[in-house]
Amino acid sequence: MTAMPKWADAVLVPLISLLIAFVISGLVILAIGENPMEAMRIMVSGALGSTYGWGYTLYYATNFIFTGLAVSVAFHAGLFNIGGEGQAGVGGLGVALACLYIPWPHWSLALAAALVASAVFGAAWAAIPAWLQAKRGSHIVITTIMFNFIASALLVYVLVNILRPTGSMDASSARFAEHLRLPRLNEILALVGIPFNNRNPANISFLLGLVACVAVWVLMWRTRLGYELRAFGKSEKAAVYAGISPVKITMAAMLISGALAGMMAVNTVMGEAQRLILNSVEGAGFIGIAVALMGRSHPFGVLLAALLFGFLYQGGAELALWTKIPRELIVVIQALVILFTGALDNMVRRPVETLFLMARKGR
Amino acid sequence: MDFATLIQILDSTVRLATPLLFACLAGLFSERAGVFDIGLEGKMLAAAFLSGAVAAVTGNVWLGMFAGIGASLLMAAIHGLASITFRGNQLISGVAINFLAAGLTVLLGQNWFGLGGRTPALTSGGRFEPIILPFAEAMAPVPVLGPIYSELISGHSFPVYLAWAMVPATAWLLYRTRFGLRLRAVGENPAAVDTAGVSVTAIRYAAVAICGVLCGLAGAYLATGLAAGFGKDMTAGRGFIALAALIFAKWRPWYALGACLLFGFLEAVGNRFPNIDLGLIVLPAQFMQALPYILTVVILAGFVGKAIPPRAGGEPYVKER
Amino acid sequence: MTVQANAGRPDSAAPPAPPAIELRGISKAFGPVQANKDISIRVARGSIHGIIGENGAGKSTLMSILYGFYRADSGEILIGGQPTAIPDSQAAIRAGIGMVFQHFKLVQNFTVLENVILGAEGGAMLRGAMTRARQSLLDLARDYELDVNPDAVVEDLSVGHQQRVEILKALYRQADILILDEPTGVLTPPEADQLFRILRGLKDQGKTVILITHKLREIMEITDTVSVMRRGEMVATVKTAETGPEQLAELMVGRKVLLRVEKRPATPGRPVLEVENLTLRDGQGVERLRGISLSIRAGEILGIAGVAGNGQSELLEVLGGYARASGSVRLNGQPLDLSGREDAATRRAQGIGHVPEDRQARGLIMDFSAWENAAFGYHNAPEFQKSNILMDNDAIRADTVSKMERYDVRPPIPTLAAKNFSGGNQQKIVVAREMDRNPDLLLIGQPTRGVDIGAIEFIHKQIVALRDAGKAVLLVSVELDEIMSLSDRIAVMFDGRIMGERDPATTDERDLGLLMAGVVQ
Amino acid sequence: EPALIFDLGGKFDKSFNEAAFNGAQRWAEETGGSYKELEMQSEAQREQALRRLAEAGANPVVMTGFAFGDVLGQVAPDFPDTKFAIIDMVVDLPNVKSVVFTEEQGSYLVGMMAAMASKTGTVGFIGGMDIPLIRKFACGYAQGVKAANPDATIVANMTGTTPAAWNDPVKGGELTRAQKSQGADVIYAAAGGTGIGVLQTAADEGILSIGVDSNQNHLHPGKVLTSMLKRVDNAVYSAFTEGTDLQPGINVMDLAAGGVGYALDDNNAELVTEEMKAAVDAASEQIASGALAVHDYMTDETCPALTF
Ligand SMILES: Nc1ncnc2c1ncn2[C@@H]1O[C@H](COP(=O)(O)OP(=O)(O)OP(=O)(O)O)[C@@H](O)[C@H]1O
Ligand SMILES: Nc1ncnc2c1ncn2[C@@H]1O[C@H](COP(=O)(O)OP(=O)(O)OP(=O)(O)O)[C@@H](O)[C@H]1O
Ligand SMILES: [Mg+2]
Ligand SMILES: [Mg+2]
Repeated sequence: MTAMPKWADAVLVPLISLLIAFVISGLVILAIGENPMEAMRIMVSGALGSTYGWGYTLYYATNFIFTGLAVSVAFHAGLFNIGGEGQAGVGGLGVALACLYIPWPHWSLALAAALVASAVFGAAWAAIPAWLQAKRGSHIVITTIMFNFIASALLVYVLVNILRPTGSMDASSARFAEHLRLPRLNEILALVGIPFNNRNPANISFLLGLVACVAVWVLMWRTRLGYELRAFGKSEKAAVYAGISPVKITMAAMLISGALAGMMAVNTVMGEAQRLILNSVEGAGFIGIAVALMGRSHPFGVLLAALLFGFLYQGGAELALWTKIPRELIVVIQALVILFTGALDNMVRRPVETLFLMARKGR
Repeated sequence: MDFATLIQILDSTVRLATPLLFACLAGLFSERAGVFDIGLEGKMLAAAFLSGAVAAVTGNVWLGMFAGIGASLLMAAIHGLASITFRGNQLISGVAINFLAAGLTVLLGQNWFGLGGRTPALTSGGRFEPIILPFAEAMAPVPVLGPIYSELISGHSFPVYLAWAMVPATAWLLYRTRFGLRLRAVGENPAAVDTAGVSVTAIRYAAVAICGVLCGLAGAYLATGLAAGFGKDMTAGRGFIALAALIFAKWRPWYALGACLLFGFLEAVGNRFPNIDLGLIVLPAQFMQALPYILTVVILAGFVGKAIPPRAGGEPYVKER
Repeated sequence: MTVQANAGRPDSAAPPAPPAIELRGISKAFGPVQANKDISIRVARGSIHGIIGENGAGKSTLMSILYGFYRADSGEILIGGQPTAIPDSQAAIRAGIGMVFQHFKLVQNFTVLENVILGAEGGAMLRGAMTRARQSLLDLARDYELDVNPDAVVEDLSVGHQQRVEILKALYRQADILILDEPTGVLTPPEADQLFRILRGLKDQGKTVILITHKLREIMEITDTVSVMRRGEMVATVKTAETGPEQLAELMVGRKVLLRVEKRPATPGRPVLEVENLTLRDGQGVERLRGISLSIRAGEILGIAGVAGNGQSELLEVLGGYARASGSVRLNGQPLDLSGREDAATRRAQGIGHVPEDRQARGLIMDFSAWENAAFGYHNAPEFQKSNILMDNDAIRADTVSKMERYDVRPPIPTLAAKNFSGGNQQKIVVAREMDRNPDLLLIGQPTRGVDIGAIEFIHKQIVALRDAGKAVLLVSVELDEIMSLSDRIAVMFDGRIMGERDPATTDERDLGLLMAGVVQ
Repeated sequence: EPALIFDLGGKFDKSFNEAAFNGAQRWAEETGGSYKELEMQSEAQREQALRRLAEAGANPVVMTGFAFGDVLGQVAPDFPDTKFAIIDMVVDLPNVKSVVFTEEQGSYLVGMMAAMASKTGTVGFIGGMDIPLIRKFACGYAQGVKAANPDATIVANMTGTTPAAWNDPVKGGELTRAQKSQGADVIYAAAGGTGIGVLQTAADEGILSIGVDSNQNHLHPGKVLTSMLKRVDNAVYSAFTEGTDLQPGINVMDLAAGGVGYALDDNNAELVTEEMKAAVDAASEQIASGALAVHDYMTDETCPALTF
């Protein structure tokens, strides 16, 4: 018998951990001489107080949904993919190539092509570390870190020497054709009569992110591949006994993971910037780790965690805008959230467990 | 490549390898005791910041160094708490520490100095000065040996010599002392140590603390030896390279020296030859800059033999479920 | 069974000294599991005291408390009449207690010497300790017939030798009281005899020995007193001379137990499995199987006897489809590909069912629910698919409910995680899964390891029923009793070879024991 | 109320953004006025920042860095009544003032000085990332070097490929040593925070360095040969001063307009010889008058004096 009901483990413990992280963040704000309550107010109103704020929150959340799902899928297979950053970067290259070199008549076709291209590029970037892990036992944590560095070298080279329009100062590709602009969230919501601010980058990719959540859920819990992936992640020995090939699963998990990370680029490259810029991923690959951890690697949890981090990002931006608090405060809050919900969760779980045990005995 | 160039590249190698070596040995202690640590980067960064800050304020590099070690120890304590006491996921804890250091250093730095996270530039007393070994001047004209002694061996700052000394010291501690025996045992089979009447927790904390001290030295050397002050994100991924070196070194001290020197050497060569003209094609600078990472992958691909991590590594020691 | 005449001196002459150990009211809970309940026991100085009980009865827990590995929730420990606090193993060692655990606590890549001195280095430097330890190992070896090479690396030693290292560790720490937790499970009968000689020698030197075992024969052979545990409680302590195996078995289980399997004589048909010259090298290039040849016919159980680690596991792995080997294997006359191209899934499709030796590490995913486990390995089966992509979870659940009923899995809740079932019921889930598909050949390793008597009876009946349905069964077990009572033919493995085949009707444990030790007659 | 948006490097980068900040500060001190300022957290915020400031009524909105160009092109038409000024980029819109600097000219001057100050005949250049802007600096510098000493050798390095390349003083120092070992005794750094390490190490190693954007001579008095001044501070100052009357169009801040130049102050007075000063001032006049054309890398993406 487990000591604690499932809901307590899935909801109560993360919530308490989150609370602790926020309280400590508050202390940090206090320590640098600012007012935590005021800071919180600015963050909440800036990120959630208007459809404009929501737009940005959802835009960032979209990135984190994809990278969070990417990390989750690999996690389920027992693999720690730290390479989301590089995979998303290379995925962006895929988007740019798909949008720049083929004269699509309509954005929907371009979107389909960009999705495929970003997924393929992202997966390809994950493929080598995956293969090395599967075949040569090279530690995937290290190889994916290395591939992040290699990806950024590749991107600088490609952007500066190949994609950059001649005469342009900016190390970025040309702008995509105007008719390839993805529909913004406000345009979509207008179809169903919901007014939404039109000056934010939230776009159709957010809906794709939701679709990706459902797709990953189906994959993990309704398909054979997902079943094998989870079994492999829980016990490699048992998986082999059951006829599940470690090489196949490692490759499949990492390719899916890389593809998901790559697809993040559709949001940033096609949805927002409409061109490929240097460093378009901006750490979202790493945030994906935190998102996956907080979301307990479940797509629904990932969605919630991505929204939380989207809120942190947008709220933090507003904070930097209206106060003297540097933007790095957000990094600190992220760190604390990861620490308390991910690494120190037993610190909360144990007392909660004891409480439940006592309650049960008391009955 | 002429001899003088070689000496200069090697000289640069030694400097670039030093922070890696500290961090790599730090990781060695921690991981040999069964606590994986991808937070080397964060600990170094925290140490670099506080050592830079304290050295700037006091003008005393030693105070700076100790402050740096203190900062790194604090991060190590968090890692220990998470991965030893609360049996959390060691990788996650490491990730958190990296973020925490990246954020806190700038936040506090901006709060204290208002220079956007940078600490004020250090003046002479706040920095480690080169140490000229005896007879370095006199030896210089001697062919071959002269430059090797006077340029390559002499003229580094204190932490460099300390780092080199740490290698035999680590090997000695690990293989010749009671503590080392217990530490290695704890990373292989903590239950064996426990049933032998030795506290697994104490040994692991000790290892994590040593890791903290060494990362502290790595960071302090960056900010007060190689550079003259702390700059935002100045570790620039060196903690991860040290981790790769550790795996490459198969968790052994002398190999660690070799691995760190190799990485230092690759970087030094990349600095010296920003792009290499192969006649037909010119390898672009970006390729040369990515070369250390590419080589790491190649090395990890197992062309130098498979690295077997300490058997109990990454797993919290759980007696009672 | 042989009792060497008067190897142990009778204690009757001993004066009424305080007992070496006395435990009073020890209780211990692991979360919701009450492993020990208010246990009291006295162990006389200079005696060999046996402890028996079913799996999970709490034997190891009790001894681990005595050794300071766990802390009791309540209760008192007296050593030599003195109340003694044992908060950790260091305290136990100081009190003169040594323990050889069921699962050895050795550092595999350390040398024997390093393992022996670990925790008892006697100084900050190793050099001096090494020299001293080397000398005292020599002395101990002489005194107790405990030979091992001090410089050998532990992972290269046989299990028997590893056990000696464990005993040496305790003796090096000058233990007066030695606890051995199921020491003979991994030994050949000759090795076990050797161990018993060592134990008697220790007793002669005035040391106290506590011996945990499942084997009633050993209790009768060597102990002076025996305590019986059941479900965390101490149910009886009796003088060995005043009891017998039947009474002990009844005390252990709480009812009368039939220690034999009922079965009709076999009627073997066509050959189902034909193995010729099977050879396997492991990662280090060591030959684990050295030219195995055997065959099994339909309606026949072939038992493989042998001490663990002599190639039985590898044999099962090759036949189960997850280890490569060379040689030839034919199933129903069709050759199998052993090159690694065919995997465990292929084998299942070919009609081989496989109950693995280690159900927790291989046979089940402990975090998966029972229904997910009930399809494990057969998750590709057409009846479990809704479409090309989607699995039919409802169908699997329905199938699981039916299996749980037929195989008496308790509790019959398909959504319960495997880890929340007791060991016996976990095994039933695996057995149900593998047998329910009516495989032509069933590979079954250690079918009743860690399983309570009731479940043992049930599983044995199922195996015999499968045989009677005309299927071939390859049974691997380290329990000779099980091999003897189930098999129609017995093959003995030693060091990767088949040492010989025997007819259970005409062989005995001594004969098999010699083969298991590699002695060819 | 005017507003200033800094590029991702942050306002305390000791060079480009800090120069902008200084300009704004000077305006604030002189006029007693106040202004809004903003540091960005992410790429997506560029547009957000612009819109927020425009919506909040800031006018003019000044931004530093070419990376704003694309976004400004999108945002400016939405706020026809707000004036924008962008530095380092041309955005051709009726309410936008584009301020561009002829970095190649300033770099040319310091290149000449480098060549003249060099005893070894080898000078160095250290850039942050290999992006076009940095090549523009390097190319102008190389031309100046060759003009003063046709036989001079130029050693050029880029720091890295990740954003860390702008913040790696350790690597900057190591590159400096590597260049010194190749004979360079004057090194020009155009690498943001990495440049701090270049200047520091050059001072430690007893060679000369050249600062960039702001006047960095004071960082190591007597050891920084000069600084290539890019008067971003002036651009910001004048934009703020013009206020809502900001004149749209392209404003080329070239040598003639005092937009670029080299720094001469007490800190480096002893390093700059009369002869050097004379030569550089002469070149300066020629450039200003158009008699001497310094090739701009961006016009055809080639450089007559240096290959990348
Ligand atoms: N750097 C060293 N300094 C001193 N002795 C060493 C060193 N490296 C190895 N040795 C010696 O060689 C022996 C084997 O060392 P090795 O490094 O191969 O150990 P290992 O494979 O890491 O295993 P373990 O974990 O048991 O140390 C050690 O017991 C030690 O005596
Ligand atoms: N470390 C632990 N954490 C949680 N529960 C445990 C632990 N060790 C044992 N238990 C539980 O305590 C009970 C008693 O276990 P114990 O190992 O003492 O049994 P045993 O009599 O030694 O059995 P066996 O014959 O299988 O060795 C079992 O239910 C077991 O699952
Ligand atoms: Mg030197
Ligand atoms: Mg036991």
